[in-house]
Order: sequence, then C-alpha cells, then structure tokens
Amino acid sequence: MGAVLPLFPPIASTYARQEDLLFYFLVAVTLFFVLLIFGSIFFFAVRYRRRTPDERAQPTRPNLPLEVAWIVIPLVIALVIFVWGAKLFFVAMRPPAQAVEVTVVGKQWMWKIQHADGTREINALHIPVGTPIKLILTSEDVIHDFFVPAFRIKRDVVPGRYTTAWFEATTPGTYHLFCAQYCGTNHAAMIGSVVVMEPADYERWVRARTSPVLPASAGAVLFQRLGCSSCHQTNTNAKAPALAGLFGQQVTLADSRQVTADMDFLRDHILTPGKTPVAGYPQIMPTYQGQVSEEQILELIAYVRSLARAERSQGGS
Amino acid sequence: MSMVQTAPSYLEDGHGLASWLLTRDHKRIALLYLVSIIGFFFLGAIFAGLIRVNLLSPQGDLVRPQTYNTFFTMHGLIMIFFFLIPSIPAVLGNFVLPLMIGARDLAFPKINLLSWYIFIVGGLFTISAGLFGGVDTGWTFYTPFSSIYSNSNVVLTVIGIFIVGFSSILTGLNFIITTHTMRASGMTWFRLPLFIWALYATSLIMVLGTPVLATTLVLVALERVFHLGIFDPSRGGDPIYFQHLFWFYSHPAVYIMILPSLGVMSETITCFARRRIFGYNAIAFSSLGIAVIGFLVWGHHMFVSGQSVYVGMMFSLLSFLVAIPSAIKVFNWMATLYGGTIAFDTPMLYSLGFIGLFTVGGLTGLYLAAMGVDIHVHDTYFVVAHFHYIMVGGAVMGFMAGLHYWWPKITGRLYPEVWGRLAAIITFLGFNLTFFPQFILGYLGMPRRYHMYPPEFQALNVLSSAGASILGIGYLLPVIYLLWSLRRGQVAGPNPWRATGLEWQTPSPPPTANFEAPPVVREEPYSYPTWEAQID
Amino acid sequence: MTESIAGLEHQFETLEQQHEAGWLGMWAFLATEIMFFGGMFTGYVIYRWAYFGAFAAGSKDLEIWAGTLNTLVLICSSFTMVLAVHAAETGERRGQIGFLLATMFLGTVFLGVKGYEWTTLFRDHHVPGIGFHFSGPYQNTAQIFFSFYFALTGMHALHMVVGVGLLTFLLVKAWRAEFTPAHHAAVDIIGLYWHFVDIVWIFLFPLLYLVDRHR
Amino acid sequence: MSGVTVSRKTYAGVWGSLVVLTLLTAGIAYLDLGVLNPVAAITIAVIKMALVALFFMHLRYTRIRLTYVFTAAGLLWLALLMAFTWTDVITRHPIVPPPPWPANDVTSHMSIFKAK
Ligand code: HEA
Ligand code: HEA
Ligand code: HEC
Ligand code: CUA
Ligand SMILES: [Cu+2]
Repeated sequence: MGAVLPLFPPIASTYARQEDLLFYFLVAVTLFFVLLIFGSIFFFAVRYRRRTPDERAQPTRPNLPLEVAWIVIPLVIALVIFVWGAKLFFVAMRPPAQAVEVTVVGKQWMWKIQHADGTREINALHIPVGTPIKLILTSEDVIHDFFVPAFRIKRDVVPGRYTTAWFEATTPGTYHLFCAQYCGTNHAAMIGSVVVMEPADYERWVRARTSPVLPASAGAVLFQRLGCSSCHQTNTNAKAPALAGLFGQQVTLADSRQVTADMDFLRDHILTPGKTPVAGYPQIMPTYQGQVSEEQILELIAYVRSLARAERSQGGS
Repeated sequence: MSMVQTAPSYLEDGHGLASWLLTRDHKRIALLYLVSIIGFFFLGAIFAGLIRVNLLSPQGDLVRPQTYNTFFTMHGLIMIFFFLIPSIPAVLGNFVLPLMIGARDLAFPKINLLSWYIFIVGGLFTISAGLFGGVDTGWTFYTPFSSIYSNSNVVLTVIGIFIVGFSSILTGLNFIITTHTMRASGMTWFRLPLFIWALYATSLIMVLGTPVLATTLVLVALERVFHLGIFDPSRGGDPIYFQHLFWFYSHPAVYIMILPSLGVMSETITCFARRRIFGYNAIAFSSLGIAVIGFLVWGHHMFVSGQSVYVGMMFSLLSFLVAIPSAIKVFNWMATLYGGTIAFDTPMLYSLGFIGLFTVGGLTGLYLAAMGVDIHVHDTYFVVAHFHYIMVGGAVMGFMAGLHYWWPKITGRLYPEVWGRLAAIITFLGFNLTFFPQFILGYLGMPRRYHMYPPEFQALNVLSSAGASILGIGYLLPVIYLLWSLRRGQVAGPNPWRATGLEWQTPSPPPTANFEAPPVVREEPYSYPTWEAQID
Repeated sequence: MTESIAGLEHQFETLEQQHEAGWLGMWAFLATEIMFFGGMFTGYVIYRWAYFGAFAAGSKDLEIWAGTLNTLVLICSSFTMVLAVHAAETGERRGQIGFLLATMFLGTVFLGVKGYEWTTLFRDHHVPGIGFHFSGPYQNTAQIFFSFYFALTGMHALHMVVGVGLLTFLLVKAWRAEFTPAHHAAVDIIGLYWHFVDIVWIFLFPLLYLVDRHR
Repeated sequence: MSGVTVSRKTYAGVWGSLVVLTLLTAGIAYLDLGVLNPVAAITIAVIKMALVALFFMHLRYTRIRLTYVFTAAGLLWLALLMAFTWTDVITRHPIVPPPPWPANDVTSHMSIFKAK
C-alpha cells in the first residue's frame, strides 16, 4: 500500500498465486492476438494502400483450411482457458475440511464479523497466516460482496441464505476489504481491512481478547429463551423432532423430497418453517421471522450443530 | 431545375414540423431517432464527465455519495437504453435497411413511427425520474435493493425502461418482417449485404429478449408498490431469480449493441478496401450464431452471486463458445483487407479503430468468462474497462463509422474529410487513455460504483479522467463539422465511395419512394472489381 | 405510385405481400408475448418447486368453479372468434357482427368472473401487500403463491382488455362492411391475438387452480 | 392467411374437444396420481394449445412455413429460459456439505495453526 502508481495488487493468499498464473496466461493470449491484429492492420494498411483511384484488388477466393484454422485455434485456446478457469473456481469454492470458520454478516454499510470462538469485530478481520479460513456470509438487508483483492477472493453476500468463501493467507500485512456489490448510498464506505498476522502475533491478539462467549453457548441460551426447547426436547417426544445429530443428515420432507440439513435448511426452518416441512410432524412450529437477528440465527445454528457433535461424542466415535 | 425533375428527395418532400412528426417515411424517422439519440448521448456523456471529475480525488470531492450513485445510474441507463441500443438499428438500420434490400419502406411504417414516440415517452419518464429524486440502483436494478431498500424514484424509472423496451421490440419486429417479405426481386438471402444479416440477428434478440426485461421490470415495480415478496428473501423470495431474468435480456442486449456495429464493419471494410468480402457465409452465420448462443451465457454475470457452480460452469463454457463467431468475423475482415486497395477515409479509420478496440474488449471478456479470474475482477473497474472497450471503443466507433459512411446518402453532402480523420484519431487516443488505466485499476481491486477510493488508486484515476476530456473533444468535433456540412459540405452525388449495394444506386438524398423503379438484383454482394474479372 | 388496388399500402407491391407481412408480424409479436409471460412462468416453476406446500394450499383457496367456468368461457370465445373470421372469409357481414359481439360478450364475462374472484380474495385478505393474511401452516409462505396468481392473472386480464378494445375496432369496421373475402386481414390477425390470450389461460388454469387439488 | 376456408363443422369439433379436455383436466386433478398429476395437467394443456393453434389459428392450413419457425422459436426460447434457471435452482446446494460441526472453540482453533 501507499505506492503512487501501483500496477499490480499484493499477492497474499495461496489462491492469489494460482489465479495470477491464469491471469498471466490470459495476458499472453491477449498480447498475441492484439499484436497479430494490430500488426496485420498496419502491415496491410501500408502494403495494400490504394495508390491510384482505380487500382484493383486481388480476387477473393475461398480458403477452407484458413477458415478452419481460425475457428479451431481460438476454440482450442478458449477451451484451455475454460478448463483452467473452471478448475480454479472449484478450488475457490471448495474450502478444505479443516478450515476455521468465521461468520460475516453484511449490513448497510458495515461488516459484522464473528470468529469461531465468539470474538466479534467490525470492518476488520484478524487472521493468522497459513491457516485456511472459511467465511460463512449472509446479509441483513441487500446484497453485498466480500472482496479482498490481495487474496483474489470475492463472494456475494446474499440476504436470506448463506454463501461461503475461503482463503489461506500467505503474507502478513494489512489488506483492503471492499464491498464489491453495489448496496446503496455508502457502498464505497463499506470497507475495512484484513489483518494477516504471524501465528505468534495472532496468539497474542487472541489472548488479549476479553473472553468471548462461544456462539454455540449463546445459541443454547437463545434456544431456551425463544422457547424452542419447549417443543424440541432432548428426549424424543412426539411434539417435535429432536435436533441432536440432525445437522448434516438427510431429512425427508412432507412432500417426500430429501434435503440435507445444512445451515440454509436450519435458517429456513427457523424463519419460514412452512418452506421445508419435515415429514411425520404436525406443522405447528411458529416462524421466528423478525424476532431474531442474523447473528442470533447464526448462534442458534451453531448450537444445533454443537448438538450434533455432542451426539457423536456420546456415541463414542 | 427543370420541370421534368424526378421525385423530390425525402428531405424536400414536405416541410414544417408536422411533416416530420407525422411522417411514415423510414428515412425521416431515422433522422428523428438520430437527433434524439445524439441528445441522449450527450446527456449520458455529461454524467460520464461528472463521474470522471468526481473521481479525480480519492475522497470524491465533487458530489455527495448519493448524488454520485444517481450519476452512474443515469449514465448507464441513458447510454444503454436510450443511446446505444437504438443507435445503429433505429438510425442507420432504419435508414438503409429498406434501401439495401430494394424496398420502398419498412413493412409497418406506422409502427415504425409509433416506436419512435414510444422511445421518446420512455425517455421522458426516465429523465423525469432523474429529475424528481433520481435513481440510485445502478443500471442493473439488483433486488432487493431496488425493490425495497432504495429511497429513490425506482418505479418511474422502471416504467420508462419498460416503455422504451417496446420501442425496441417494435423496431426488431419491423426489421424481421421487412427482411422476410420485402426483398427486391433477385435479392436472395445470400445476396443480402452483411449489415442486413447483422440487423436481422439483432432484431431476433430484440424480439425474443426484450419482453423478458419488460416482465422483470413489471415485477420489480409491483414488488416495490405491493411488496409481493417475489424477490424479497424476508418473504421467501429469491433475489437471484431477478438476476436470471435481468441477464436473460441484458446479456443478449450487449449483442444488440455490438452486432449492428459488426455489420457496419463488413460494409466499410469492403468498400474502403474495394475488395469482395472474404467468407461471406461465415460472417453471415456467425451473426446468427452470436444471437442464438448469446442467449445462453447470461449466467456469466453471476459467477459469484451464489448461483449454482454447475450452472456457472455451463455458462462459462458457452461464453467461450460465443467468442468464436466474433473471432471468425475479425479474421475474415483481416483476410478481406489482405490484397485489397485500402483507402483511409474517415469511416475506414473508425473501422480499423473498431477492430482493434473490439479485439481488446472482446479478449478481456475472456478473462471475465474464466470463472477463476472473474472471482477477482467481477464488479471491479476491470469490468468497466471491458465493457467500455467494447461499447465505446467498439459499438460507438462502429456507429461513427456508419454515420460517416452513410452521411452523404442521408444528407446528400460530404463531411469535411480532414476534420473527420482528425476526430477519429483523437477519439482513438483519448479512448485508450481513458479506459486502459481502468484495466489496471480493476486488477488492483478498485470496485466499481465507488464514489471514493483508497489514495493509491488516484494516479490511474487522474489519467483516466484526463483521457475522458480528450475523448470528449473527439465526440464534440463531429457534431460541429457534421452540422456544418449540412449546408456547406460538398454535394455528394449518388455514390461518393463507389460502393456496391442498392442504397448507392439511388440519388442522395433518396426520393421518398427510395427508388424510381423497383430495383432488380443480378450481382453477388460486394462485387468490387479485381485484377482478373473486368466487371463493368 | 400505384394506389389502384383497394387497401394496398404504399410500401407493398401486392395485397398478398401485405397480408403475409401482417400475418407474420402478428406471429412474431406472439413469440414476444410468449417470452413476456415466460419470465413469470419461469418464476412460477421455480417457486412452485421451492414452496410446493404453499402453492398447493394457496391453489386450494381459489374457487375452482370460477376457474373452470372461465376456461370454458374463453374457449367459447375463441370459437366465436374463429366463426367471425369464417364470416369474414365468406363475406357475411351479419355473421361478422354477431360473432364479434359474442366474442366481446364472452370476454367481458371472463373479466367479470375474474373481478368477482379478485374481490373475494381481497375480502379474504389474500391480496399480497394489502394486509395479507393466510391461516394455517403456510401463513408465511402462501403470499408467494398469491403474488404469482395476481401477477399472472393481472397481466392476462390486461391482455383481455386490450383484446376487447381491438374487437371493438373490428366491430366498427365490420359494421361499415369493410371486410371482403379478399380483404379481411385485420380480422385474421386480431383473431390470432385473441386465441393466443386464450392459450395463455389454458395454461394458467391448471397451473393456478389445480395444484394438488386431490389432497 | 390460410387461403383455405375451413368448415364450421371442423371448428365445432375442435370446440367440443376443448370443452371435454377442460372438464377432463379439472376432473383428473381430483384423482391422486402422484407425480402424474402435474404431468397430466400440462399434457392436456399442451394438447389444448395445439388444437387452438392448429385449427383456430390456422397454423395447420397456412402455406407460410415461416409461421412454424416463429412459433417454434418462441417456445424454444421459453424452454431455454426455464431450463437454465431451473437447473440453477435445483443444483445450488454447496459443493461440499458443511462438516458436522465447526471448529468452534479457541483450543481447537489454535491447534490447527500450531500444527502447521
Ligand atoms: C457491446 C457490449 C458487449 C459485448 C459485445 C461483450 C462481449 C463479451 N463479454 Fe461482456 N459485458 C458487457 C458488454 C459486452 N460484452 C457489459 C456492459 C458488461 C457489464 C455489465 C454490468 O455488470 O454492468 C459485461 C460483462 C461481462 C462479464 C461479467 C463480468 C462480471 O461482472 O464479473 C463477462 C463474463 O464472462 C463478459 C464476457 C464477455 C465475452 C466472453 C464476450 C465475447 O462476446 C467477446 C468476443 C470477442 C472476442 C473474443 C474478440 C475477437 C476475437 C479474436 C481477436 C480472436 C481470438 C479469440 C479467442 C482466442 C477466443 N462480459
Ligand atoms: C454505450 C454505453 C456507454 C458509453 C458511450 C459510455 C461512455 C463513457 N463512460 Fe460509461 N458506463 C456505461 C456505458 C457507457 N459509458 C455503463 C452501462 C456503465 C455502468 C453503470 C452502472 O454501474 O450502473 C458505465 C459506467 C461508467 C463508469 C463507472 C462508474 C462507477 O462504476 O462508479 C465510468 C467511470 O469512469 C464511466 C465513464 C465513461 C466515460 C468517460 C465515457 C466517455 O466515453 C464519454 C465521452 C464523453 C465525455 C468524456 C464527456 C464530454 C463532456 C461533456 C459533454 C460535458 C462534460 C461536463 C462536465 C465535465 C461538467 N462509465
Ligand atoms: C410450537 C413448537 C415448536 C417450537 C417453539 C419450535 N419448533 Fe422447531 N419444529 C417443531 C415441529 C413440530 C417441527 C417438525 C415439523 C416441521 O417441519 O414444521 C420442527 C422442526 C424443526 C427443525 C427441523 C427438524 C428436522 O428434523 O429436520 C428445526 C431445525 C427446528 N424445528 C428448529 C427450531 C428452533 C431453532 C426453534 C426456536 C428458535 C424451534 N424449532 C421452535 C416445533 C417447534
Ligand atoms: Cu455493501 Cu456495497
Ligand atoms: Cu454478458
């Protein structure tokens, strides 16, 4: 940062390195064709300029091999770029299993970030170098977009659902965080910074925090307070399904569709239970639309997920 | 003038305002369009100027954020819906399509006039929305911002765009039917000038795509007024559904903007190289190919939006496939230049500039279509640079090329050649200075629609603004000398470029009925003389 | 220029060419209409998939007799329309007037029934955005169904109104005996439009009224 | 634009079939056919559309072939819009299912980067 005329963004994540490679390849392809085309324009312009008003041109004859060549060669190049680009995309979309989760809630015009241990930050994200971080993003109002140029990652933050992104920072430093999806008046002010720290520094930063509440624990409190527990009890009763072990399972819906109980499912179920009614139960669950904030929903989900964990560890695995 | 003077030219056939406002002559309607879109262009350009002035400093000193947001929204809306989409089709297409196919008029002259009125009414709605409260949604109207959160005058704007869409549909309809039913005898499909093929492909998109935009906008307006919830996640709606509908039209719409320019190229390149086109069939079918495949790539605007990654892959692949027909065209023009006898009149300078800038713009489209790279450059100035390269460097240059090329036919006068060339060169240079820095800015990560930015981006932004002022001169010059030429320009004669094509076989300006007798076509298109065959 | 043939517009060479252009023009226009409704049908499809229960519940709340009746009314109106075209082809002026009037009448009946349905829905607070209320398990998702119901039927009704307007125009011409067996393209072409609006309803009927009726 | 005058009898036959099909579709809706319910409804609607288009709209009689192309184009484009959008909606789930629980306390959190 700070250079007067920077020409290339900092490279600060594993993905950035991979992405830049394709970018360089594309630049090479562009240069090749631009030189080819500008070059031939200039060459033809000089070589075949009209010398006398009545000069006659060469006759135009079909040339099939030539035509095939300039269809096939670009096609091959295009397909190479496609495959390469798609592969990269899958890299960017597939967080490693051990990635540390960070939840991000966008709202006009700020970023609310919560770490897995419950620490909250606003418009800033502190992370250790060399650790894959998985972002779980959602929005309170309109679509935003979480964009860190130094990492070459960007992901729309869509209200009503969760999107994910991940990165592994490679170079300590402070980098720009931008909102890249137009979201209203102060879109340009919805910025922040991502601070990448050496593990030791990061540990110090973590220690300095006032002991935050784990999202799952906060969720457990909410679960009581909102009255979820009055229906969803730990021992399976007929009133409502037990939630332990639910997360990540296949659930059969009343219209006999199968869906995975992922975060979106849980979210939908809290806000619009009628969207995915579970088979075998009366649909008496009320909606909590308007009664819980996005952060609270995330905490409830963390709690339900932790139930899954409790289940597993009781099962002795 | 003797008494046996043949039919008067369309310009002399009736005077007074009513003879223009109630005309059904495609040539006069084209001029109505010309005047209106030039007006809209400069309106849009003023907004562009204000954007560039504001971005001179990192804090964005000129205006407040909200005002800036209305600037780029109005800039985008006006430039796209009120300038570029109607530019070549409704002005040049309207004027030359019947001439080129040897018809007396379009199939539905009244509808043609109606579509101009619709255009104006739509424009008035949009402008009044701009005046009363402004719009700040961006030209893309993304929900739920546009449908719920924006406090600006979205409904009025949406009505304006809805209305202008019908103008586009009617023009497209008219062109399609005219091309099918009104060709002169001997004018077979494969004797049609390639400009007509391009217009036909364009019309196809207008007719099949625009209604979807209309629906989308109706839904946004209803959503805003009645809170239907179709796009509102808090009521169970899906904002991505909006994006699908929007881009189903708006991606093909970018081909509405470029195809006509590509068509103009095939006319100017052959005329000024005086050589028969290379690969007629390939160019003709590539226009149709672009129109059809162009409908299947809309999701490339949504790679990071949260749409399914599998669909994203499909869209990415198809985006690469749609680049091939464009490549075919470029290479065919190069092959036409080869061995030609090239003259550098203004239309040709614009055309050569077009080829170069379109190539750069198109190739940078490949960066965007490569999903992995798009993650980084999506919604940054890289995209802004990409589309200005194609739309300003490409489509607008194509429009200028066509306007200069047919100017003698339209007005009967030649524009001053020296000024024309000067303007073409200034435009080319100013253009690159304006928009090349934006590629760098984009890759550095400067997001678009930002009213202020981190200080390290300033140098490039200043360069860009400096370029814009040069570009502005490049656009103002033609207005001056073209107006001047209306009275003072040299009289052109029917065929100043010694071009082939029916439109050059009738006087300039043509009589109201276009031709004195229904023309009969006996030649292949672009039969320019060669060393071998002596064509006379 | 030759204005000798009655009804030939200046830009065409022959009446035949003129009719062909008109006919094709209308069909091309109908293709745009397909896309116009298409955007909403697409939305219908994906939301019905996501909110099947709500769609079923909402659909059951519509009055099936009204939907069926309206379908029959529109089918009859298409029939009378085609008979009006027939009368134009054979040059029977009274037939034209009679069948056009019948078509307009049926169109109006359709709109009347639609209006009745809308008022009932309004009374039951089923109109999105205006104090919407729906009881039962789908209280907070049913609005989506009604949004589509109103958007689709509203847009369709608008087309019906335009259609009735066009029929009025035909009626005046028929009254003045302007249609001859050789020259009646207007009836043909407006007839196409009317039938198209009928077809849209033919799809709307099962999509809106018959979602999961049997349960 | 058919050039052929179709007999009123044909029209009446078509009208009759349309009425029957309407009643049929309404009736079928009350039977439980599982997935076949929407299939039946749409099939009948398509048949009805075909009847109206072919006979009432004279598609069957016209000599202008292009009419078929226009109609087909409209339907095909609608199919494309639906197919792609629909594909998105049904395949939108994340490509990797989330792990059963997140690494959600400081210790497990720290251990990850300590291990590196
Ligand atoms: C006239 C307008 C126009 C045209 C013709 C194009 C043409 C293309 N566009 Fe562009 N585009 C826009 C206008 C246009 N675009 C606009 C306005 C936006 C932004 C919208 C917004 O968000 O506001 C946009 C955004 C945009 C995006 C989304 C970016 C993002 O938001 O993240 C993408 C992604 O794929 C894209 C791709 C392409 C491609 C692949 C082409 C191709 O058709 C280009 C084909 C041309 C060539 C390839 C050059 C010629 C070929 C050769 C010289 C031979 C060599 C070729 C090969 C090796 C293949 N465009
Ligand atoms: C045909 C389409 C078209 C055309 C011709 C142009 C022409 C230009 N555009 Fe535009 N542009 C778009 C279509 C177009 N644009 C679209 C669709 C967007 C996206 C909008 C959105 O995000 O929603 C956009 C966005 C856009 C941005 C990004 C704004 C942002 O994201 O924050 C910028 C920034 O530089 C810009 C600049 C320019 C410039 C300098 C020109 C120049 O070529 C214009 C040349 C003219 C001049 C340079 C001005 C001449 C000067 C005057 C007549 C008087 C000037 C007055 C004062 C200075 C007070 N455009
Ligand atoms: C009035 C009783 C009631 C309350 C209160 C309630 N639920 Fe439910 N819940 C149900 C019933 C009944 C079902 C199953 C039927 C259905 O899908 O609607 C259910 C289903 C669920 C499911 C899906 C379970 C599965 O097996 O797929 C989740 C997750 C859930 N509830 C979470 C919550 C949360 C979180 C709260 C509190 C914020 C809550 N519920 C409050 C009754 C209730
Ligand atoms: Cu948030 Cu832009
Ligand atoms: Cu696109």
